[in-house]
Amino acid sequence: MKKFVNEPSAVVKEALAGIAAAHPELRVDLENQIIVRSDAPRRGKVGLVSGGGSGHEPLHGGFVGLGMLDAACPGEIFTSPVPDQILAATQAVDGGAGVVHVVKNYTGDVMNFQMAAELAGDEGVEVHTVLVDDDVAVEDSTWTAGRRGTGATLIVEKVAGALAETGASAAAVAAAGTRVNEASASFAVALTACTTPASGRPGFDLPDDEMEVGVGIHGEPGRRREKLRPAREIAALAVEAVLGAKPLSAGSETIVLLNGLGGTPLIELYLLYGEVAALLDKAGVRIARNLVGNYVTSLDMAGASLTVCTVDAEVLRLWDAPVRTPALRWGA
Amino acid sequence: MKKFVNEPSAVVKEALAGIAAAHPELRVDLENQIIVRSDAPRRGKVGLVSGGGSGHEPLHGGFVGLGMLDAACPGEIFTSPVPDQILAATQAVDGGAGVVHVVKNYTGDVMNFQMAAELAGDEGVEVHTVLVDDDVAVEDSTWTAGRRGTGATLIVEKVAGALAETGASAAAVAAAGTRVNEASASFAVALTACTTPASGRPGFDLPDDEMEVGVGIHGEPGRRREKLRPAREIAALAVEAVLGAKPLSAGSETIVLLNGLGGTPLIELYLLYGEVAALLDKAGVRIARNLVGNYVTSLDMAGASLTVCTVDAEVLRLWDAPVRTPALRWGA
Amino acid sequence: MDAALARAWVSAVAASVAAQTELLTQLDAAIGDSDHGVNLNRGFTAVLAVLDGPETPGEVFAVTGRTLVSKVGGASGPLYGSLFRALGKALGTASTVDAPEVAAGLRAGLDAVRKLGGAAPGDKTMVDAYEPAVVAFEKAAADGLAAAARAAADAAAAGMRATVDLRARKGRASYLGERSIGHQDPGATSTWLVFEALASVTA
Amino acid sequence: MDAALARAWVSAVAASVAAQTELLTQLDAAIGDSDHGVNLNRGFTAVLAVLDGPETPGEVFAVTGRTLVSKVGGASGPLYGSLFRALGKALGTASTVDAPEVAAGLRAGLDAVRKLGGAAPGDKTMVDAYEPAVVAFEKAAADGLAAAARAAADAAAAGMRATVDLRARKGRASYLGERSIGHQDPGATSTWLVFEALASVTA
Ligand SMILES: Nc1ncnc2c1ncn2[C@@H]1O[C@H](COP(=O)(O)OP(=O)(O)O)[C@@H](O)[C@H]1O
Ligand SMILES: Nc1ncnc2c1ncn2[C@@H]1O[C@H](COP(=O)(O)OP(=O)(O)O)[C@@H](O)[C@H]1O
Ligand SMILES: [Mg+2]
Ligand SMILES: [Mg+2]
Ligand SMILES: [Mg+2]
Ligand SMILES: [Mg+2]
Repeated sequence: MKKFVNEPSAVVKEALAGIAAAHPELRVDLENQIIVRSDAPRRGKVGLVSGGGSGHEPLHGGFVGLGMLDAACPGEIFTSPVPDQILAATQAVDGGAGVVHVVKNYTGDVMNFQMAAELAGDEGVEVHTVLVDDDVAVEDSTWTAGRRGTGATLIVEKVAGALAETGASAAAVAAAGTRVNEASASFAVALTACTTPASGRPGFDLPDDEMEVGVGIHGEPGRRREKLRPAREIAALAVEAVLGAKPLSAGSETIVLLNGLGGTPLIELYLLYGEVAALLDKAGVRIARNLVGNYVTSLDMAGASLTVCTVDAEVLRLWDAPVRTPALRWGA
Repeated sequence: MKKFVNEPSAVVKEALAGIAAAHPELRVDLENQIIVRSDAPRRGKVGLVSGGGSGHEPLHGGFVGLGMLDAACPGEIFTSPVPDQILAATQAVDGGAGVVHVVKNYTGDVMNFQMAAELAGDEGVEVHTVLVDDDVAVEDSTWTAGRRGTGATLIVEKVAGALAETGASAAAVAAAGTRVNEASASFAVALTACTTPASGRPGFDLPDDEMEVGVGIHGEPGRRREKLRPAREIAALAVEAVLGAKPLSAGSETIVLLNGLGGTPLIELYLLYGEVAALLDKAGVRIARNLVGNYVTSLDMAGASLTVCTVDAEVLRLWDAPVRTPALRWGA
Repeated sequence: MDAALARAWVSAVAASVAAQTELLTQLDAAIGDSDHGVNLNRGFTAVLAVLDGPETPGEVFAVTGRTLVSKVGGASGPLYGSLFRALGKALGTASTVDAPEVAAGLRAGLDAVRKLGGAAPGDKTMVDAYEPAVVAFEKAAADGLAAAARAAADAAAAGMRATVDLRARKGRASYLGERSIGHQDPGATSTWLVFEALASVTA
Repeated sequence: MDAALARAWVSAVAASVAAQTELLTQLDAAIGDSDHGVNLNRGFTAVLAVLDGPETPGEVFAVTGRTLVSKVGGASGPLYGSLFRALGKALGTASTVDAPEVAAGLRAGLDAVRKLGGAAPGDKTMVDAYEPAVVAFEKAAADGLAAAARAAADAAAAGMRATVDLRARKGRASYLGERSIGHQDPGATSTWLVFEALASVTA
């Protein structure tokens, strides 16, 4: 295993220490394993909390700050955080106006956040939950645990965070997040497996001329394996999957996230984005805003995901609102 | 080769098309293969141009914008741009106050920029050059082509760009860049080789339990090969190399860049930064500002570089000045 | 079963999980995210540190459950946590409990797991090992703890093996669709370890 | 040598570089950045497109040099570009040139390369193949173009092979220090291809 780590079991704690050193503008609680905006809690402002397994950086810790999350609670690698941690984050950001949890739809995340919400309720904190399930590679049927939460999480957190900043109610913030999720679809392709520090070897073997199609962000194999194809065909495959699952009316305005899974260099992501943008244009989809980079990752996996989120003027305004976090920053 | 590409020879052109699609706020000239600030040239403002081989993204194209570069000219992968390209960029940003070239110290870059500067001179454009050679893994002796330009390039471009924004003269902008370079030292370690699209396979074979120490950003092997070590020992090795080459007086203020080489996920970079920050603290070095992420990369190489730049109040002020580019953005 | 035996069981589970961390992790790598072994090992290691306090079997399991909930995370943390909490709660404050009482406690654990996770037998989860184990334990409870535990462990093993041919409908493995077939479920495997540990400390 | 022969030479270099792109790239992978073959191939492919215009040997080489400068980049672009530009300039506007004149042109090319790159023989660069080739060409020039070209190609081959044992002092390979020893220099190898092409078209 070729990684900058010490003991595999200490990776998350030690990375948090690094985040604390790198971002004195944030409050990192190493005991509770949470990252909190330094001005939290703010009286009357809804607190926005997210979290999930580590290994997806900059998600979520890199999105803590003005205009986005108030706190993040990173679990162990690919393991949802525990209720205590989520509760600590929830209490740290509760300014009396309630707290909104942004939860990616995984069995573990859902259960642990649910338990934390109950504990917080017992302490008198009103918790609303936004469930993110944008990954259209997974059918939403009784045959599955439902669609996974992936790239759209970033857009949900940005938009909900901007709305929370305006003093909106917890119900309104949660509703906005849910609307963004419903308007989003994502699809990912992996060229390599990732290696968790604990296991020390790639999660699956993939021949040199094959790719996994329809992967999530936890190193699991995808829906199917295919021969590796040129970027333009991979782009077509992702665009078709996304538009097929959530058809857009011509002229729809969208935010497009072309996201790297951690091991893919930026030059490839830009190349792929060029193909995606051309295809969306041909399909009559307008890209109002875009983001290209490694934002919702899966450790060192080489791969990329496409997220398309249909937006209205209001969502666009919230997207454009100032944000000042380690990984996303504009207008502030 | 597992990459999002079409034809290997078209990678740079197609990635540029993607950059053009992703960043309508920039002017991308696909013919000349240059990326230019949309408001360039600005009358009376020094134009700041950099470039070099591609494969180091976001360097340099990701640093074009307010407060940083006026133009970037990306060459083919790991191949310095040609004089025509550099000349086109130079002319595109010449507002009559002269143009400053930021050149990383590689034989090819130096020669091509030199030729372009002569051509620009013939056209009446006054060109100053800042040569960046911060990589202390290479001895600066008659036995080498001199130290390589690596991570410090980002700091040089940020500081020189901020100064150019104030209306300073070309000589002053170049002098500031040169001062930053002289105050900087970098050192890098690679855990894997990178694969260029043209060659299609890793530049060197590295056993699973070994690392290359003292690598550059062009996929070449390092100064020596060693057994893989825990992050804390790798951090110590880099800190010692950097402080050994450019000793700092206790209490020196610095900007520290902990940079990934493209294939290393953020969680590892943060972990490594935690170790580096602790070691620098022990050495009495003050980290006034820091940056952790993949900024000066070597395609998909797993690895990291440490850059330490000693700063005074003036440089710090220029570092903090507003910047609005695809990859670096604050205060604007 | 007294508090000492309850502690011995939980300690044996911890030892077994520690020894099989790699196996559980590799099973999870095939159809999940490579963390099941590490998750449970982290949890049961933490449990070992708090086992000295409780003085009844019920309290041993309640503390075990609470600790798992707050140390494991993922899907297995809440599920195993709830299982042990429900078991502990069902056993109340008695200082010793007999096999039929343990059977009722295990059944309460099953209800808790099914309620929380929503998985039915056949969904390729820990329920596929746990449910037959409980049924077997109940059937053999009249023959005493050792016999019931042995029967439960064997039933868990059979249920675990049967997960190989199932297509997952719950948890991460469900994302793989048909591709989940042919792999043994990691959670069913750890459940078998739980019952093997019980059989070994009661034998 | 007339314009047709000059074109034939440059075309033969282009064909040879195209055929050996992979070899040059792999040599560059060992001690450089894996682009030498692709660089030269891109450059000479572009040269092929502009070879029809020029009507004297001098102009053929001048156009070749200019095209290499504006299409290759890297270290080899300016170096080979300057070499051919200097050669072209030395040959002036004559419609045919004899072997001693070509020798003088090649010498001018050497001076240009050494001036621009600052490399001396022994630094493990293209100079290590080019310099002995020029010297051999000069010596054999009196025997005519074919003999001189053959001698130059053989000398270039020997110089190229001798780079294996050298430690690089110029270019990227110098970053490797001692580790550059044991590898053949890619630029010296492409220089040998240049002279082999000349030998083949004049044979
Ligand atoms: N809804 C569920 N009900 C019961 N068991 C489940 C459910 N979802 C997952 N599991 C069990 O949890 C195991 C995985 O646990 P673990 O790997 O620790 O958590 P995660 O899936 O969050 O990474 C699966 O093998 C399965 O047996
Ligand atoms: N200073 C120099 N003088 C002469 N030749 C040089 C010099 N530097 C490099 N070279 C030659 O250039 C070759 C590398 O060319 P190439 O790979 O195309 O460019 P780059 O090194 O910029 O990637 C080397 O093998 C060497 O022969
Ligand atoms: Mg998990
Ligand atoms: Mg090169
Ligand atoms: Mg798991
Ligand atoms: Mg090269």
